[in-house]
Amino acid sequence: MANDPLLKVEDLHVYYGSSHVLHGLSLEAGTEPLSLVGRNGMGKSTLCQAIMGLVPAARGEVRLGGERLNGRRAYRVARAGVGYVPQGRRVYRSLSVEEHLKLVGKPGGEWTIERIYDTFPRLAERRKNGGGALSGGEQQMLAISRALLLNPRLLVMDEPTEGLAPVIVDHVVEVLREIGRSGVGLLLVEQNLSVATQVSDRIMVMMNGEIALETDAESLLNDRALRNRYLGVAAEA
Amino acid sequence: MRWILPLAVIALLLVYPFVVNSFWLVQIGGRTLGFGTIVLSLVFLTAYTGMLSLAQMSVAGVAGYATAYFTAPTSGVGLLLPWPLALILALGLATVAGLLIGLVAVRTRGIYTLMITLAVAMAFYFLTLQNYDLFNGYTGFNNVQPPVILGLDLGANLPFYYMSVVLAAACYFGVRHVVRTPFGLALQGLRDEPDRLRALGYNVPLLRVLAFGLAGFIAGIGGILNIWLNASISPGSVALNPVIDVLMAGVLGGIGHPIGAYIGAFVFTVVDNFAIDFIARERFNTLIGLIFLAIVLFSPDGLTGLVHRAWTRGTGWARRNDGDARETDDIGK
Amino acid sequence: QDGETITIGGLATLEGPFAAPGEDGLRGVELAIHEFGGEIAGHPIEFITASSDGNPDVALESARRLVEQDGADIMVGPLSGSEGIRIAQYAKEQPGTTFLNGGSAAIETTLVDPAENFFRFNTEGAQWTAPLGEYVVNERGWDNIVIVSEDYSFPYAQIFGFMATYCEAGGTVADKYFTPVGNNDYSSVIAQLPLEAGEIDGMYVVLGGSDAVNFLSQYAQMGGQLPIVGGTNVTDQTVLTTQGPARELLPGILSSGPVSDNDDLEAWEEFKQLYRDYYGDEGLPSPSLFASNYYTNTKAALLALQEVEGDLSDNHAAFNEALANLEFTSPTGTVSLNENRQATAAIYINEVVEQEGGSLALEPLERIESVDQYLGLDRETYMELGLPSRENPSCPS
Amino acid sequence: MIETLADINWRLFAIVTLNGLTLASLYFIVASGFSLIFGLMRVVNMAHGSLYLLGAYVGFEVSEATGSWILGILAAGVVVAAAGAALQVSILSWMQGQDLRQALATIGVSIVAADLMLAQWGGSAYQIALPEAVSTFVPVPVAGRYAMARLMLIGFALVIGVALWLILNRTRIGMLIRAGVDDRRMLEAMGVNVPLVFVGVFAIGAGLAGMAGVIGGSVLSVSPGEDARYLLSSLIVVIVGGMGSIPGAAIGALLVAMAETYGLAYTPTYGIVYTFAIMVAVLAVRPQGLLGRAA
Amino acid sequence: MQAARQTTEEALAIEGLTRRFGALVAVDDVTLRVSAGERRAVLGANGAGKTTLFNMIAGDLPPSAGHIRLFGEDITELSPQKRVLAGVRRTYQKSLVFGGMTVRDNLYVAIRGATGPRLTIWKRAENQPDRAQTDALAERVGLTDRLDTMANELSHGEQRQLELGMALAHPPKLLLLDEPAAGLSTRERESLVAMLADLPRDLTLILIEHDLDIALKAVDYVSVMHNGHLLAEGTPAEISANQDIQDIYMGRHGK
Ligand SMILES: Nc1ncnc2c1ncn2[C@@H]1O[C@H](COP(=O)(O)OP(=O)(O)OP(=O)(O)O)[C@@H](O)[C@H]1O
Ligand SMILES: Nc1ncnc2c1ncn2[C@@H]1O[C@H](COP(=O)(O)OP(=O)(O)OP(=O)(O)O)[C@@H](O)[C@H]1O
Ligand SMILES: [Mg+2]
Ligand SMILES: [Mg+2]
Repeated sequence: MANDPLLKVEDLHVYYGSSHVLHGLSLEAGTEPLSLVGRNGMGKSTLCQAIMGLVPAARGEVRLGGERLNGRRAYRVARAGVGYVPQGRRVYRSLSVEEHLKLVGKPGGEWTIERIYDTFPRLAERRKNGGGALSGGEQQMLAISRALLLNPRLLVMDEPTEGLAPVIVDHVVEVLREIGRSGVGLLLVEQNLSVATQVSDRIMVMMNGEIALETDAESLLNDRALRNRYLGVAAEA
Repeated sequence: MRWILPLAVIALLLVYPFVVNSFWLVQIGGRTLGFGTIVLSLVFLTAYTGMLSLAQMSVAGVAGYATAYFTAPTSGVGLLLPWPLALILALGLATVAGLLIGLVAVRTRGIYTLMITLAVAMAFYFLTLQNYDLFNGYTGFNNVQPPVILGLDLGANLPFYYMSVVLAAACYFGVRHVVRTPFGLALQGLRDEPDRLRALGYNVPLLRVLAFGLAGFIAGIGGILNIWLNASISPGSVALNPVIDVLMAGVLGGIGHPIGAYIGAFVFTVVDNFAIDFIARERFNTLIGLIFLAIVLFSPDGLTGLVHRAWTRGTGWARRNDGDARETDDIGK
Repeated sequence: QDGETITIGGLATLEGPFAAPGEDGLRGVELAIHEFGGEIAGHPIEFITASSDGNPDVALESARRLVEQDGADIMVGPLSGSEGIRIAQYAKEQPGTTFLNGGSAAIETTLVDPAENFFRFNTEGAQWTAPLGEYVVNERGWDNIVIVSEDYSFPYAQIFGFMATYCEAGGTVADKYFTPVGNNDYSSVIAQLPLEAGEIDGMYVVLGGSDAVNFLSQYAQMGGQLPIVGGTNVTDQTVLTTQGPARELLPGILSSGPVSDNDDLEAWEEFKQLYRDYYGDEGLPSPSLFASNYYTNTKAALLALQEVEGDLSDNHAAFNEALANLEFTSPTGTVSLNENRQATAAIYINEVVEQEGGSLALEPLERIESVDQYLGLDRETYMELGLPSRENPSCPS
Repeated sequence: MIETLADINWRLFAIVTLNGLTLASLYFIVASGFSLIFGLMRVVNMAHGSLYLLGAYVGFEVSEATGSWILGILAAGVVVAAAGAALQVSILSWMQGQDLRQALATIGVSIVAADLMLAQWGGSAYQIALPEAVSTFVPVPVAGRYAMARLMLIGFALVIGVALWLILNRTRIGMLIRAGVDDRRMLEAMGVNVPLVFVGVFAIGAGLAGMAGVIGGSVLSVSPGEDARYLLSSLIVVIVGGMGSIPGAAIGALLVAMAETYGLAYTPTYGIVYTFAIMVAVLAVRPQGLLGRAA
Repeated sequence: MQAARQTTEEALAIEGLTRRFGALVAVDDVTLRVSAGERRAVLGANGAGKTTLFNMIAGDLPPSAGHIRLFGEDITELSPQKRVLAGVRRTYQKSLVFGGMTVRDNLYVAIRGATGPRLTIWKRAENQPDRAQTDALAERVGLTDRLDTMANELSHGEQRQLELGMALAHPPKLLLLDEPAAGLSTRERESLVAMLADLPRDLTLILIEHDLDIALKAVDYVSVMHNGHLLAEGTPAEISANQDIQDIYMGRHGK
């Protein structure tokens, strides 16, 4: 078991009704961060949700450190050590910031509520605000914090910097790099290439429900043709 | 191919009177059409505006009471008017009742609308029960007969049936038409995202109230058919049971499509009448409840959904997680 | 057995709070058919049933089902007042079927524009209470009472009958309290009632089922001790079979009605025996008013059928004729019909007593023979009284 | 003469007010369970009345058999909580988040339940014997004296209300529940066993209904048909007070019960219509109920 | 400088606009003028009050104090619907689309809302003369091949595109875009920039955007908010050069 990769996705197929969204996707990730990029509607969020057990997989497998995850309910996936930042924030509107953090926070872990407040001072200022009474960016910080407080083995983040001000983005990048160094796995879905490349060296490009390209940050940044091909050109309908 | 089914339905409706006895003609057929039209008003509201009104039976009751009040005064209560005027008044009052309920419910959504309209329905019930000047209290009105036009007695079985078919069809196609007009599309926008609709320049409360008014008009037609079928109306006609019956029929048939209203009304009427034959005479309500429960459990979109899925897929109806139910359904267990 | 089958359709309330009386009513029908061996003059009798929930629309639907779908020749039912009015109206649409009342006791059914083929061999709500008014004045010496009643037509009729003789005998009514149907907390009404006899001699309570239980126990809880007489429903089986402390409040209550559990009339003893033999533990300890009424009506039909040897030709002409002229001994004595095809029969003044074994029963105090539809008045005088309502009648002090 | 008249009126007013308060307490106890389930799980439990009725019958049987009212109410609470949990697990959990479908399913359940209870307990009225200790009167100013049993109701309501409020607003369970309502699946994704939490909530709400049944069956009585009555009163109380708010349910219960009792005392004919009129008036101004949070 | 710009017609004039949430002052006495045809960005850290400002301009939230004038007319008290008809159109930071309808119907409802008799009941949508406009609109936001998809089956980014399309349904006078690029992929961002450049010149645009590549390129002038205040105004170049703003907002990016 010791040699099993942290996250292993194999031949994953997901359907919404009759539309086939993930076409036998496979990937592996260890403790070094992995970024996933790709155009709108290519299936990135679907992959994240499938890992979390929030959409059912028709075929294929998701394993965490050798343990099979799919077929489990989401809370058991989370308890197995996966932290999830969903796209669109999904904070609880009737819980205050403080309650959000208390809800998931447990004493003794790497991430504590104090550390969250240090990392995002804005949240400390708004600790009594309800989740619905936060600005978009504040919600995003809260969604990230909520996942961090679980002290997971693997973090699945779906566009965590959407709606964040550039300074905060810089800050989040710092945090993510640190997480990467601390041995926690990271699967980062990003539209912001600069964030993706700063956080991880390994980058995968998703296209039409499959991994179309695996490359490193350097080549993606420097190879304009490559970028255009995978991220800029309209895919055939 | 697309035309086969509608043609078959029309043919069936036309020959139906000649193959069944008077009970199936009037009490099953006539009731399906009249009651189904009331259910249609509910389905229209729910499917296209996202507002679930339990007060549709009460609105139908307003039309029924008005018809009785103006065509069949009883023990000093009522005012005899020529029937065309009486009917116009009845439909007008039903529409107004719909609009008023819309006003009360205008700021609520979904399940909240359900509860509020249920309470409105009960208020109306108690009003009819306690008021003797307009509703003749507990006794209500008896002997409310349809008019005789040019020697044609609309109360006789056959004319009554065909009249019901024509009115029900008019309501059904009316709804199908309206939901594809700009007004109908706006209603659907209202169902999905009222804030966005407002930001596009629509008057959201007005739309809601208008939708209720239109539903009230439809329910009014159903209510008039219903009172002519029973020839009487009393608080019992607008009590909790009939109010819930409308919802049950809607759900049985499928609350997502107008045709579900009539399918539901038909199945509901048949089950209601014949359940007693399938089980000891004391426990038939258990059977009705279980059938209903089974439909809710296994087919969220009612019989229409069941048939539709069988039709399009040819495979099992137990396949879940598809179509619209996906978003809210519990996935992955 | 060569004759054509004759179908009897039984219509009663088999759902909701009145399911128990409804079931007992149908037992009455079954019992009568059983008594005749299930056939009349070679015609086997078939018995079919349908249910309503006390709502006239539903009663009509079920009646149509029995008549038009199942081909009932004879209908017995329904149970409650406004259903009865509706069914009598429906009878006019179905001249080929003969309708007998079940338990329903609304005045209008046989008074206002009665149907030719609708027969009621049981007495109605006003008849049931007419002797009681006189009784409390003469035997109890009351002359000033208050009335607590539910607010709908059946209680109106019961007050109507009661007051017809009560006021005549010199009594006055200080106040009437009507409580809406569906109310169960009577404390606000009770707060306005005297707790002990004084200026007010007693209270006439016209509530049914659990409402009666609620009222009586809440009145007792508040310390009320005014003597109580009840409408017929205050002492019907649903109340007498109440479980719990409220039972203790019932013995001693006076009421009146068409039956009395402990009547020693031979016909009643026989009926009780028949009922117990046939149903054993399945039935109630003693047949209810509804069993008795349904039984009486069914028995009338069967007797008339016997008379015409099952001849139902010509829209039941002979049969209906025989029914109209029928006079026979019902469990409560002789019954005959008047020109409205409404029964004239005996009424009992009853008192609730506790039996050995703890069950409650109605003990007859007095039996009043031949109470007719017009409550002993002549037709004109009676008709002048008008139909009962909240205000009608009134006899202020 | 005039003096005594004035006296009578004040006494009446005091008694009616007390009656209103005690009825409000009963309504509150029933509605708090409903509000809990609705407000927090978005399940409109149309079978709430059936749970009330079941509780009353169970309470009757147990207290009759053991002679102990306390045992009766405890048994009712436990049995009905179990029934509620079973309902959640076997039916509602399959359609979590689909509020309409759940409402419909519970309507189906209530129809079946009403029929089965009718088969078991028949149509007669049942009354549960209160302990001797409370079957007394206590002197009350102006009103004269008042039944202890009814005053006890107020105490019950207070205890239950405060306990619920504390649980919801001061404990982690309350937080879990509220979060689960906002976004159940995201709560699950945070590692919370949401189905279990929901079963627990449903059991508590149902248990409250069951105990309310015993209380209602002692102070008033129970018989078939009460299920619909208490379902309706719960609906109105919760609509008026605001969904999911315990103080809201208290205020709603007060308003509704007061309207009903004053209405019955002073204008009997339309008293019952007033409760609905209040509701409509409240909703016209505050659609989310008096203390409800905007939808 | 202010004076020079005031020669053109004033599209939007905000005076002392304030919004409190309890003790928190989310927008604090903001005074702002935008002339007709201008492209303006509103920048600021998370929670600075930008969305709240939009909410007040569009009428979704009543101000606690202050006035809003649109082309000289005071619209502070106007209902949101009336403001739409007066030419104000917005997108939401969180997409609000009609999930149960096709993309085409979504766009059509938007078109109707902007121009037409909104509640026609006699003729079906398919037979309405303005139905064809949906195609062009879909083309502009890159949803041409999604026209018959249900909106709730779109991915997050596609919903953002639809959100934009609905706001553009009929060339508004004042367009408020709240983070239009959020959730868009690189390519969609490029088309967004192109689309913004193509907007009719007489349209006034106010843009909230955290993607500075877009924000600073697409506008003439920038207002920066901080903790509810208006902190600074200037051309993109001036703002980029401002050290304070780099520190509190732009971070590494500004350098
Ligand atoms: N609920 C749904 N029902 C049907 N189809 C869906 C649903 N959700 C997503 N899809 C479709 O699945 C495909 C992949 O969607 P997904 O959300 O995974 O994309 P994505 O890569 O995350 O895009 P984005 O960058 O825009 O967030 C899209 O074509 C989308 O239209
Ligand atoms: N309903 C509310 N109740 C209380 N506080 C609120 C409410 N809405 C917003 N706020 C607060 O007001 C401040 C301004 O919010 P606003 O949404 O305008 O920020 P923003 O500038 O749009 O931020 P972002 O870039 O993160 O979207 C935030 O700090 C937020 O917490
Ligand atoms: Mg995505
Ligand atoms: Mg914002």
